[in-house]
Amino acid sequence: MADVVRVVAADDPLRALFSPAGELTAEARSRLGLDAAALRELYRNMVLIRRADQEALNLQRQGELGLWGQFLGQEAIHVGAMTALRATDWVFPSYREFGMAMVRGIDPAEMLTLFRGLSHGPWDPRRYHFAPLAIPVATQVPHAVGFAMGCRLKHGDEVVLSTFGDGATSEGDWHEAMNFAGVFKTPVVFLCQNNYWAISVPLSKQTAGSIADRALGYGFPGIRIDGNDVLGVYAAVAAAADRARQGDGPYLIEAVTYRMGAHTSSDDPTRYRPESELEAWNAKDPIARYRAWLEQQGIIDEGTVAAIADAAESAAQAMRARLTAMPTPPPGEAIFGRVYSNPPESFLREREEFESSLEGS
Amino acid sequence: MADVVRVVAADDPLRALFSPAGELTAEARSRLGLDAAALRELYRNMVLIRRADQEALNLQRQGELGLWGQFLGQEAIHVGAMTALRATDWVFPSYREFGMAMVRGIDPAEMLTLFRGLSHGPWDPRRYHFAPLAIPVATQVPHAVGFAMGCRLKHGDEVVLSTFGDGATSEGDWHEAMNFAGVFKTPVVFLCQNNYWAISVPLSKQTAGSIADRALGYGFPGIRIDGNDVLGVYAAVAAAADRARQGDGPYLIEAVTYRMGAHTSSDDPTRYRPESELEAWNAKDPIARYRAWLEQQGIIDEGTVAAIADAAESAAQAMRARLTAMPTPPPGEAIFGRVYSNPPESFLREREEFESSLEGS
Amino acid sequence: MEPVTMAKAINLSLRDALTRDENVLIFGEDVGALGGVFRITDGLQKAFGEERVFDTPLAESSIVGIAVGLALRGFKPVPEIQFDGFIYPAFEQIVSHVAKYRNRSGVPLPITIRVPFGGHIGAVEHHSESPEAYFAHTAGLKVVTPSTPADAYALLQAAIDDPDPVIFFEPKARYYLKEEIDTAARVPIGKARVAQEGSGVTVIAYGPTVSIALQAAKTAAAEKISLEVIDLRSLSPLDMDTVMASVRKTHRAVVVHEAPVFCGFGAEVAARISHDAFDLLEAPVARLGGLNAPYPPARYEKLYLPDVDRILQAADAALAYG
Amino acid sequence: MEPVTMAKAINLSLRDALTRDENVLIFGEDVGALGGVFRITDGLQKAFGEERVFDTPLAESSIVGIAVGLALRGFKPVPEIQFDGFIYPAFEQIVSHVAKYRNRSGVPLPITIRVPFGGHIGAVEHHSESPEAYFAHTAGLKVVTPSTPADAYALLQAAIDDPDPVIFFEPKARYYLKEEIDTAARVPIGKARVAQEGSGVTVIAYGPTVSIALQAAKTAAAEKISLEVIDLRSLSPLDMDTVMASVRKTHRAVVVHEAPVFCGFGAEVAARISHDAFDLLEAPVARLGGLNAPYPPARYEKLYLPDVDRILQAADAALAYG
Ligand SMILES: Cc1ncc(C[n+]2csc(CCOP(=O)(O)OP(=O)(O)O)c2C)c(N)n1
Ligand SMILES: Cc1ncc(C[n+]2csc(CCOP(=O)(O)OP(=O)(O)O)c2C)c(N)n1
Ligand SMILES: [Mg+2]
Ligand SMILES: [Mg+2]
Repeated sequence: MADVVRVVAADDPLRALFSPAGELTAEARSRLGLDAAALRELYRNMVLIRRADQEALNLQRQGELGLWGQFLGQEAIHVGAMTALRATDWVFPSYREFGMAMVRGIDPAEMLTLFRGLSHGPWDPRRYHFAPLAIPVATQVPHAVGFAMGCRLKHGDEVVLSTFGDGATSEGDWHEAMNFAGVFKTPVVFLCQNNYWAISVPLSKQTAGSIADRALGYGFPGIRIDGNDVLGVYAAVAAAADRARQGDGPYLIEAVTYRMGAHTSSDDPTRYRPESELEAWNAKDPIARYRAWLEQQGIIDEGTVAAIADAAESAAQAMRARLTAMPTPPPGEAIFGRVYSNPPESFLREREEFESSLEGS
Repeated sequence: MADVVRVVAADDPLRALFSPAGELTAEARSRLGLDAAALRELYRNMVLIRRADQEALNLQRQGELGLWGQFLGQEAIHVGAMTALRATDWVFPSYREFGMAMVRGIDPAEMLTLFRGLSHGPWDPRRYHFAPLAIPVATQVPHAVGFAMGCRLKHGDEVVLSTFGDGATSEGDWHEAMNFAGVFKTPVVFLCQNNYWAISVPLSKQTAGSIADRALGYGFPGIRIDGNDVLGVYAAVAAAADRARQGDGPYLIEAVTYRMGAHTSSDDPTRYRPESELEAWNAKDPIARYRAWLEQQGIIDEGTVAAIADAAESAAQAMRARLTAMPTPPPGEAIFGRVYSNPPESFLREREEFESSLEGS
Repeated sequence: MEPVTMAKAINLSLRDALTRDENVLIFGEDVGALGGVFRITDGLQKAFGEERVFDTPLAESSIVGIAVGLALRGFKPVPEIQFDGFIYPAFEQIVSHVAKYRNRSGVPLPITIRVPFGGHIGAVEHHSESPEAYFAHTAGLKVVTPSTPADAYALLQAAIDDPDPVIFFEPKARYYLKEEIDTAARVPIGKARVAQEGSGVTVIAYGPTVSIALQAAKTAAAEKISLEVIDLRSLSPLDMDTVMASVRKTHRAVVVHEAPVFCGFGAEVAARISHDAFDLLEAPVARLGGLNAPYPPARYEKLYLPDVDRILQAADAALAYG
Repeated sequence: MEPVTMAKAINLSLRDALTRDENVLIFGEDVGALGGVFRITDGLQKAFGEERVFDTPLAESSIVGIAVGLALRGFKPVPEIQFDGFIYPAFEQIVSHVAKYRNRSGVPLPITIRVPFGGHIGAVEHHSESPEAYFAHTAGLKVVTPSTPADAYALLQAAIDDPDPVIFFEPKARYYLKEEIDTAARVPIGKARVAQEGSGVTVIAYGPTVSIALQAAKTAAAEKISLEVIDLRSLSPLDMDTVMASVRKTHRAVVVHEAPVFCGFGAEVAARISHDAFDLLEAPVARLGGLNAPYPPARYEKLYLPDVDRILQAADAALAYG
């Protein structure tokens, strides 16, 4: 629609790192400040989370999980973004950020208990600085902004990462939160994982506009980048987080990627998605691409690649073993245990009655 | 924040009419296609609605109305926009669009029954193509978009005008509706009456970004114009409506003006607003400015001005007289009469009981 | 006709509505090419085109909001909300506009909002809610829910034909119940149904709990206890005539739904029976429902929700009372 | 202490909370320089600065949404929703997050959402709603409402101190009731109050209807009819002990609120009394409330809402029953 759109912001440290097409420039790539070990770690993490993702799908197919939502194809975003943050920075995910949580150190087996129907939120967000998964689309974005407002009020130096999908940008909550972030100049990095689909709805039916360009309307910069380049994502999130940490406020990163799997294990994408799209995106696979680059740079060799694959395999098997061995928490605790900090008497009475009815049966 | 922002859209017929500062160019002004009578009519309508607004405030102070929300200072938007539309075009107002409704021909006395506590919606929207006032901020914007979608589906040639305040742009509904409008390319003109205040909250605390520029993120153009120039508003709405009628989709016009009165009669702006702002804006009064221009063009003389003032005075008196003479509708009808088209039996029973309890007392 | 599932019956009902009235429009998230996450709208876009059956952006408030605008323009919108737990973003539009727009404008609002609801599907959080009481408490709305394929077909026809807004709750755990349906049969809004005649205790259910009430009746019958099962079908308006006719026979009542008991729809039913049948009741009206806690993880839903045993216990208690 | 209005008592309570705990934050639309449209937050921004008391953009969903984030960061947010009728855009955040966040995370959520509610203020549409039943039906929330300045002060202290989320409904038509208050007195959440002792009929009220119930008691007394008035104060949890103690004395109950009767909070109260006091009741529990129609234009609100006469009639009917 718009013939020419140019947004240039003086306090925008990201713009210079990327070509207009959203590719990390060679120059920026050479100044990332990551040593060989760190570069290998990015690769390792991508391989680990992809293997775990695959194992979760297997578990779902075998009836061990009720549901699984693959993030296949989005590993560069998960790993690049998380690596760019400090451990004290908070993450407010939606529901597809399993890989991010793994990189943060949350036990994937524990996480899977959510999809096994055992828990609505298996980890303590305060321990990992990682909020619970948010299933109602976009509703977590105001939480991220509120948290970031709090960081500013406490004069902390944490930064908040708020992630969401392309579909999420259509929700009212998304807009309100973006606007709050601008008004209160909160230290938050908004990261849209634009994987082109919201279940069966393609981006072209989700919006006629541009997601990245919306930032302008809220008073902060936005950029659209290649989400299948782990170094590009790393560079963008690191720069945006730095900027936020320095008090320069929010930044919106639209990382363009593709949902290679189904929406979830309940979905059948053949009903709405042309196979040809998958082929095109397969060629841009974030792991293969990065491995080729690492090899070309002499940072990784076949032996390391194989060792990492083995490690991923055993980690996946260990995850499976831990998951299937996990005990089922007692019903009274699972249903009533975490509702209130200060439970009303009538609530405690109901719990007691419930528990004694179980003993009876 | 952003140093340079340029948005140029090829299918944007408004951009050429206005200076970058949002002023209607002299050239565009000379090609409006309005004859002297039409130009005088714009003036007349502004005077009429201002006088009615003042009379409504008087009525409120005298206890005849429960509440009044002046639109003083916003007359150019009310009259300019309505004059640019066809009578078959629909308007979806918020709550301050009394002047617009008057221009559309709705009896102001009837309208005031709303503020007299007699009705939630005194006119038939289908007769005037003017939706009921919407009090919950921004909630009417999706209605406007849905209606416009319907116009497209019916291959009608109506255009929809959706008006709202600056504060409304912060609500989720506003965003969702803008995005729907872009996706479905609906024939809707969005008109923001940016009067700098949302009750006590100034624009600078409402958003850190630009309202007009947000349109881009939804895939259609936006422009910021002088909202105190009736001809500029006319030109902008006419061009945007034309464009929408031709199937080119939505347009967002941010008309910059100022709320010269209190938010409503319940408000006390001295608690939050510097007097100095009023002085500055007084100098830009839309009626005085336009009158000066008309005089300069030789289109209006003192006699006409006086005659119009007289007409406004008698119209206001007539409005008052009609309002205060209006009967109070019977309670059963007022409370139950319009809830359902197909009222459930239990509902009819409750109404009957209610009505007979009144007879009893 | 072949027996059809409730899912298919709803699909047929939508299809027939689309055929009968060109002003009927179906829209929502994923209702087009995908045919909805439950395939309720399967094939409809193909048959009726993208103008009549269309996907929207992911925004529930506007899905309902545009329905208001479309209704004003003369359409009969039938928006879908994908899951019970995602209707809340649309609450404002439903409560402040859908329910009240006619009251302030005189313009009829023939909108039918379809919402799969309830639990027992082993889902993750927010996919098993029973929010019906919120809407039943909102004056200006009609709220209905079928429990069988035949009623689903007919009640949806009635909802779409109704000139007033209707919230149409679909018991998603019952989508695969199968029976023959008669597409000519009518089920008016506001009429409950005696799903099972009996004489000992009246069990009042709706939507997903009707089948467990019927199961309870069957089990009870084996022990010579006779339960009469009422399927409310319409929550607002509520058919107290049918309820009272039953209570006049049984003098005992149990009401059962999936939503938490506290302030749930059962409170209205129980309060009404306790009031209207004050001199008839031989036992307090029992309310069964979800526990008064948020819907639990799937592994615990069976324990959280009312079941056949709890109905039988309540019926026994009612019979033993006094 | 001088007698103060309820508005002032709430202002003092907020002031004391801000003083006592630096994690208390107050925010919402117009709460800063203006001091709120009802002046409840008058002077607080001046006294505590723009970081602790601040205006937000006009967006209720995010006003509540940021409260969740702030609570996770260790604050005690006390957001204001400007009017009852504008809480609906925040419904999703309240129901799906405020009520359930602890349940999925283990993190306490000490949020107090203040909401002026109810009618009798001669306002335009959407300014006189009584949405308490929606929240009372939502597991995970606590819902309270004071009816006097003293209770308003103390109950708000309790709400802010509570580690769980509380919806604090302020009966706006009673903002100008005046009485002396004791800032050291405590009112725990979950405890009702006998507002007027009596023996003939129990009248259960809360928030704005307590004063009309007391007026009814006064009028009745003149006719030698003794009403006991219970002010619930806390709707969820509901103090059935206090209610039952009264009904054990009177054997008759009337519950009265402003919201429409159908599926209103009175349904829960009536269902509970009818159940728990089945053998004690000498008359059916009566429910009084708003008519089952949207809140009417101001001129009609007196007719729409329950009043002293309707309470007296219901009490008379209860006494004459049987
Ligand atoms: C409020 C809400 N509405 C609907 C849904 C159902 N739903 C789950 S995921 C999804 C699509 C989300 O798409 P996107 O934001 O692009 O994220 P992605 O799944 O592609 O990662 C929908 C519609 C939901 N979870 N929440
Ligand atoms: C959803 C909602 N929240 C709050 C209010 C209370 N309120 C009424 S008008 C208003 C300010 C609106 O400002 P703006 O949109 O700029 O319009 P203006 O009043 O300046 O014309 C507020 C907060 C409301 N009516 N609706
Ligand atoms: Mg997506
Ligand atoms: Mg304004």
